[in-house]
Amino acid sequence: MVEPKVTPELALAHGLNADEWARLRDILGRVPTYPELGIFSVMWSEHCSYKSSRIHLKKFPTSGPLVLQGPGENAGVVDIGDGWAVCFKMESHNHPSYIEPYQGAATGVGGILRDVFTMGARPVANLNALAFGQPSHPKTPHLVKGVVAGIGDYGNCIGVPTVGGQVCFHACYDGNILVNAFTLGLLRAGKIFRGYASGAGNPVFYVGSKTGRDGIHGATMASAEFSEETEQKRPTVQVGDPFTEKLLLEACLELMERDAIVGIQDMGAAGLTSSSFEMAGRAGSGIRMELDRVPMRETGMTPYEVLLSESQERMLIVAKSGAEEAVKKIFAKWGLDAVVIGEVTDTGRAEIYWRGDKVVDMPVAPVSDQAPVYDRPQAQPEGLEERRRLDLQAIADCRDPEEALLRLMGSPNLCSRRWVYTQYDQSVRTNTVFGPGYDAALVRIKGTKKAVALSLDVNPRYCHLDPFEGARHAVAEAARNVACTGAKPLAITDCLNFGNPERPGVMWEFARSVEGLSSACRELDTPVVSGNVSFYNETNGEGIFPTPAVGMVGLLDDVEERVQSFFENEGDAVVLLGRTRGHLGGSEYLALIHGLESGTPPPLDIAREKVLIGLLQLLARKRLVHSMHDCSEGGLLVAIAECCLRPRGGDLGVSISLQARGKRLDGLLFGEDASRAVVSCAPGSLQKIFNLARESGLEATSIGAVISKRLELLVDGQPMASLSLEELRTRWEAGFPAVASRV
Amino acid sequence: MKARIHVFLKEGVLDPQGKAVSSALQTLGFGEVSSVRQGKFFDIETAPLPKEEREARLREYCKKLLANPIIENFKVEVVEP
Amino acid sequence: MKARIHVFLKEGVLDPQGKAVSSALQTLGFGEVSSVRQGKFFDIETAPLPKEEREARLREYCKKLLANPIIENFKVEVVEP
Amino acid sequence: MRLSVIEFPGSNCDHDAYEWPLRVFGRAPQRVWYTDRDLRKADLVIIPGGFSYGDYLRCGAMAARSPVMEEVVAHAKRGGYVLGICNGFQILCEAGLLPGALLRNRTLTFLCQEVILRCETADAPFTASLKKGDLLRMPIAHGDGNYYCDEKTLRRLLDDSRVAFRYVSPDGRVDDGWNFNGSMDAIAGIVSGNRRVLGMMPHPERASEALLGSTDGAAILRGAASTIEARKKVQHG
Ligand SMILES: Nc1ncnc2c1ncn2[C@@H]1O[C@H](COP(=O)(O)OP(=O)(O)O)[C@@H](O)[C@H]1O
Ligand SMILES: [Mg+2]
Repeated sequence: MVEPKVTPELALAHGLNADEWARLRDILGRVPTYPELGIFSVMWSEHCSYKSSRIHLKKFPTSGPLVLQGPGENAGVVDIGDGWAVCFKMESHNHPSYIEPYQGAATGVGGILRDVFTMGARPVANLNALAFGQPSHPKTPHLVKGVVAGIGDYGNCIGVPTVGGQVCFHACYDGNILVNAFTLGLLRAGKIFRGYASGAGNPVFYVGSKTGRDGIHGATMASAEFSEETEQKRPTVQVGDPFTEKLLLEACLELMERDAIVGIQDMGAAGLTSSSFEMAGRAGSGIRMELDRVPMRETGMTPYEVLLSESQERMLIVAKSGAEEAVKKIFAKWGLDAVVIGEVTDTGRAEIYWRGDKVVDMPVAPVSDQAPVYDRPQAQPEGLEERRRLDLQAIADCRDPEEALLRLMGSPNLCSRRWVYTQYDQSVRTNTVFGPGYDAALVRIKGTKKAVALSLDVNPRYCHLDPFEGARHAVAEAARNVACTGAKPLAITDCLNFGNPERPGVMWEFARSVEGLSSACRELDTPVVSGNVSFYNETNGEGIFPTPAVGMVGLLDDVEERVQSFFENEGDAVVLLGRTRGHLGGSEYLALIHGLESGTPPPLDIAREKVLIGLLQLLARKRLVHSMHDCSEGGLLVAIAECCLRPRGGDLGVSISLQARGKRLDGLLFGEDASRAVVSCAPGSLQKIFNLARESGLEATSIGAVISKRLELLVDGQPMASLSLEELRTRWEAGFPAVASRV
Repeated sequence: MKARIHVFLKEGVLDPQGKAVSSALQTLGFGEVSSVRQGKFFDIETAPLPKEEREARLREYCKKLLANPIIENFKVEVVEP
Repeated sequence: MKARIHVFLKEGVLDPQGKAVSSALQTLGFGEVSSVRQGKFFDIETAPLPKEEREARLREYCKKLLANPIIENFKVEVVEP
Repeated sequence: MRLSVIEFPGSNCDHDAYEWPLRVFGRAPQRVWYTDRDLRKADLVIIPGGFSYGDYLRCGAMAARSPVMEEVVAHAKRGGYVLGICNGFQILCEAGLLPGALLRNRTLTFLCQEVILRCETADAPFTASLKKGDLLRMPIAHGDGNYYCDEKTLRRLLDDSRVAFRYVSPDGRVDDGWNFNGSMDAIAGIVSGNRRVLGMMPHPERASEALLGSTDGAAILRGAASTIEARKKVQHG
């Protein structure tokens, strides 16, 4: 194929603006070749260069005594003691999943797994945060089914359990669903592998699947020059091959046991280009590659295509010279290609050849260092003040708490996620102590007494009403969920899903969210060790709610101190920790029952949150409680109902008695005041718990007892609800299938 | 009407199954095999339809359900009216 | 040689996928659909083979790997020598 | 007793199967790679779960035709003991060591959840430590566990009481609502004619530790061990 002539117009079609075009010509001192243009366009794309977000992300607290690797590498690494460390990251695959839900979600999981095992970690747990449009939207069921099946089939095949996550539904995602995949891996604290291409003369290996025309940059393909060839050469949707990924995983981990690797990185977005440039960039070295040595799946591929292909299940390895045979031998055992396609140089340049001709000759550093950085204009979105106003006088108080509870429990955002997670292998590798359904997942670390706790959280409505507070809530809820198992929150990863950053309103929301995450993480001592930004989640001017998903990782030193989320014994006392003010702004109750998404999110006092989190850990350590469950979306009564519905059957009832003290009933029962948890304990432990709470300065109220068959509620002595557990469970279980199986 | 519909991956789209099958055949001693692509087919029986509508209807089935236009093509054929 | 092999479930072996497809088509408004059976097909390319051996070899592929005789039958055809 | 765990490309419960005997009675199995033809004098061969060859084509089809399986078949024909779990069960059926086939779950989705098994015969090495009617809790995790065989085969399985486990309700009844994958006659596991080969879809190796919620799976390994040890004593006088 004749390559198109490189012109400013073609650069524009590649998404490079006039300044960027000028800048790259300065760097080269000439007009780029077509492959060079491709390289600049992907390396300077929002996705690879973080040009709109970089100056904001600098605000994150990223260090701490336990942080072994912060942002900047393929994933973050945190020390958990006993010589072990955990490596984790979350990444979005939103756009591909909207176009092809099954393959989009599957390849999203594949990508995050590679980010983690490329660091030398054995992936041991997957989670995912999903956001779909309204259940009634014609596309929603198809997208839900495809995404869940895609996530499941990929993780199940690889043999990594999926142990938790989050699903929410909202109209703002009708045209832009969110698929955020999280992976946690386990590695020896002293054996972290990084993406460094150092040591002139060291061989550069291409390993894994062959390269096809998968997912090559849409914009470039649109450019006129392709004409008749375009049809058959159109970029093809990436198809995941989890079997090959499993072989790649085992081969890489086996090779890492030897002393053969200098640096290693997966070929993710922008494939061979980003992996080679980033690896050389980090090491401050150069790289020489012969593209025609790359194993190819299709005929007639061009250097441009080979450089930009996003074919899955591929890695780039810089080996120690002399180790070539070891590398080839191991990959041969696993039936995978392992080909030397070049070597590290000390020129600081990328020199790339195709059939003997030099098709790329450019300095490496500037492509990353001098990548454009934008401080995009920000402005408070119009309508914000408006929607933050909430006049409760105009809203009648709840008259039928029973019906309201049943509606909430059966609603798409609060109903059981069982339909989702039964499609995920939750127990392979025999480490899953708490799987999906618990406040946080708990994964034990074999050979130690330890376990790690994991939770993904964000409440998009809170973020819509107040991006700063909403982001803080996301961190707080994730930390609270983790602490409810008894674990200590250690660090987070994030996935920042936003609209078009070129709109000041979106940029304002983004900046506020980053500040919110930063402040909460600082106050809770949970640094940000990795993350991902996804902009342009927008269709015809309609952006999504700001959705900064938070993945919190915590540590439980002794797994025998774990606490689960559900009532355990009839006769146990039920205690509410924290203060109930009855805050209704931004609540699930207002949205579902009154169709109102207004007001401000509940006030969040992180100092109090920190006290609660500490108390929860203390109660676990002293073995004073039988269950702990955090109180969040849906409020107190929903949290209590959730405690009754035990994942392994044998549901238990509860009899609750509350004092309204003049509060509205809906606020009391369904308000979402922050920093609260519902715990159950033997009556004999009550006094100890009250004492500990008082010492830490937190309210603890005895609100009832665990009984056998029903949920009974008294408010100021008046019966307000009496529900059979069967009815409660039926409504709660029916919610999700009703959404997913609609045709 | 009796009809058969073939649904297969577009050219260039990775076919992990086909790949695995072809290497399995080779290791089983069939060295002559050079490539395998795997597809699905559906044998469908329906109430009689007017001649001119038949193929159009079958294509409808594919567009609405049987084929994923992003990665798959399809071919419909009426086997017996 | 280019060949196509169809592998399909035997009569009487229940076909969950086919059943699901046919009820899905009906709920999509294609009431005329009475039954669907789903099968697999393989498009295989090989080095040239002597005429008399071709079909036998394809049947070998099926017996050795492509079909499970307990639940499946197969049909082989040479598309182009 | 000597144990070997077979590893295929794509096996992913091999690790769990390997640790299982270690956890249950501190005995480490041998690992046998699929191209190997040496079972290391195993008395009991465990074929673990997972996605051998990605479950492409048919679950277990390609693994069943790999070199090591010829040895496993020979081992079984010699009266050796074999346990196939999940994908291992599918492989044993594809290899012809057990009758029938495992079709797509009737839900057409992967299913991972705890199930309740009822022991249908105590007259087999793997169920020797159980009583007929005993209930066991352990997880399933498969997309193709829907057991199928023709009428004749089913009758033979029933007549020779070769059904080892059925999916039942918590109170021990065969009940369609608890037969999640839709298996014929709620069959979860069967044994060979000589009763020394067991294939089952549920995962006993994931249910042998209180921390993980159930220890019921250990009984299956213990049963096999005691039978095998007893038999060896007899042989070596
Ligand atoms: N996409 C998913 N994959 C796996 N588990 C999920 C998913 N979504 C939700 N869950 C599980 O369902 C339970 C309820 O989720 P959520 O309401 O977000 O809990 P919480 O409010 O305590 O954070 C949690 O245990 C969570 O791990
Ligand atoms: Mg949540």
